[in-house]
Amino acid sequence: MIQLTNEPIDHNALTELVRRPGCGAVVTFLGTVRDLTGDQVTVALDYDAYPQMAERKFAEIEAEVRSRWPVGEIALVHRLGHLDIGDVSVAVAVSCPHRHQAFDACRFAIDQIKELVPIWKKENWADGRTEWVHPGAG
Amino acid sequence: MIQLTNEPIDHNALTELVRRPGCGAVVTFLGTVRDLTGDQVTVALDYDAYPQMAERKFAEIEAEVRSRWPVGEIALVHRLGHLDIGDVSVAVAVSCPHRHQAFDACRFAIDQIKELVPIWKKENWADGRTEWVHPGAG
Amino acid sequence: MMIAVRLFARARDLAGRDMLPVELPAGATVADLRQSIRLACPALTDLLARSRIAVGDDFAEDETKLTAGVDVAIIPPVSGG
Amino acid sequence: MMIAVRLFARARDLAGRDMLPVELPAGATVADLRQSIRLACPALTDLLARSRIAVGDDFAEDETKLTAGVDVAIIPPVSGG
Repeated sequence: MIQLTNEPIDHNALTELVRRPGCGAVVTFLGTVRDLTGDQVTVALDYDAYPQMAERKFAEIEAEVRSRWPVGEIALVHRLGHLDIGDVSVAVAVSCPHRHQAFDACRFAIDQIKELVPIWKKENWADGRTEWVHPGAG
Repeated sequence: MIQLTNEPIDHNALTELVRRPGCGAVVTFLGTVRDLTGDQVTVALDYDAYPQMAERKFAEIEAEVRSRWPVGEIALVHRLGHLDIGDVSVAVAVSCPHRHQAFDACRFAIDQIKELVPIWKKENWADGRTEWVHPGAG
Repeated sequence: MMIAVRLFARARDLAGRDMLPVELPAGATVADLRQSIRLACPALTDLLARSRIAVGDDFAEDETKLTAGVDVAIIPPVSGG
Repeated sequence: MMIAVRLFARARDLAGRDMLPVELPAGATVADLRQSIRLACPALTDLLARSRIAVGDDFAEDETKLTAGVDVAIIPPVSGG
């Protein structure tokens, strides 16, 4: 299950969605908006995406996770738009028969999301400046 | 936060409990009752514990996790008594500033729980037999 | 001194009770306790050999000395989670 | 052929628009597109150098050939999650 949404992420629904009688382990990851980045104070984030490509990349990541681990169900959801401190920006929930599979699968999925999916965040600093985050250089 | 309970585990409440503005990552693990163990069909589990020692071991695990990772909050809950297929037997929720910390901390905590805490499960097999599970030999 | 050994899971089923009273001399160790448990309840012998003993709600070694009134339990291999 | 290059995040801010039209000869590659983008909008030069180009909603190589009507976008280093 893959979704880009402008609404708050109902992470509990995602966790419930992936539970399966044949899967003894569920791992749910939530990325939330942090108030500090290094020593800079963030007051909010704005997320932008290239939607159809982002959905394609999500689908590729889901397929790759399913090819590597015996996944019962997996949910990948990213929120877009304006987020306040503490809001959930991304959620990944995975069920597998055994716990180490579920941990590895969930971690791989979020690592891949952060590497491959065309989504960008704009920091809204406490001093009023804003800055798109493009890792790797200034 | 540590709890042994005979009631269903409200895992959503635990995930919410550990969220912190300074922590950009929350990882929640749920152990659920699987319908198959190898090729044997389970219909239910009963969990027994040595309560005061289990709580002591939970507290030691929490302290160890906090000493190794920058934990915002951590919740360790194990259910006891009679559980049906799909029920949540154990939940671990952890928040940390960064995601790899939260994954490592959550995984370490559940690994330690399964190694050190005096809790035992009894399989209720489909043919009516029951069997206490004591890993390591018949 | 009288030590009341708490029994859980299969140990409780094998002994048919949740507490096994064992009489030990002052200064007895966990190793002495193991021997007395085997004598008091031979059905526990095999499981006991692969169980740990808890004294005062923590895992103890065979050299650990017992004192009157302390909590003692047989901890068969655990299977929580 | 006319290629409409989609711009996101800082690329959109630098160009002051969300779509940059670029005229290219038939058979042009992504490498040709990069050169044309720099000429059409020099402000994008630095960010473009560390961005990937998407063609048909997937990452493309410099050798990838462009065709009329295909979706093309500049993908600056991503920061989702």
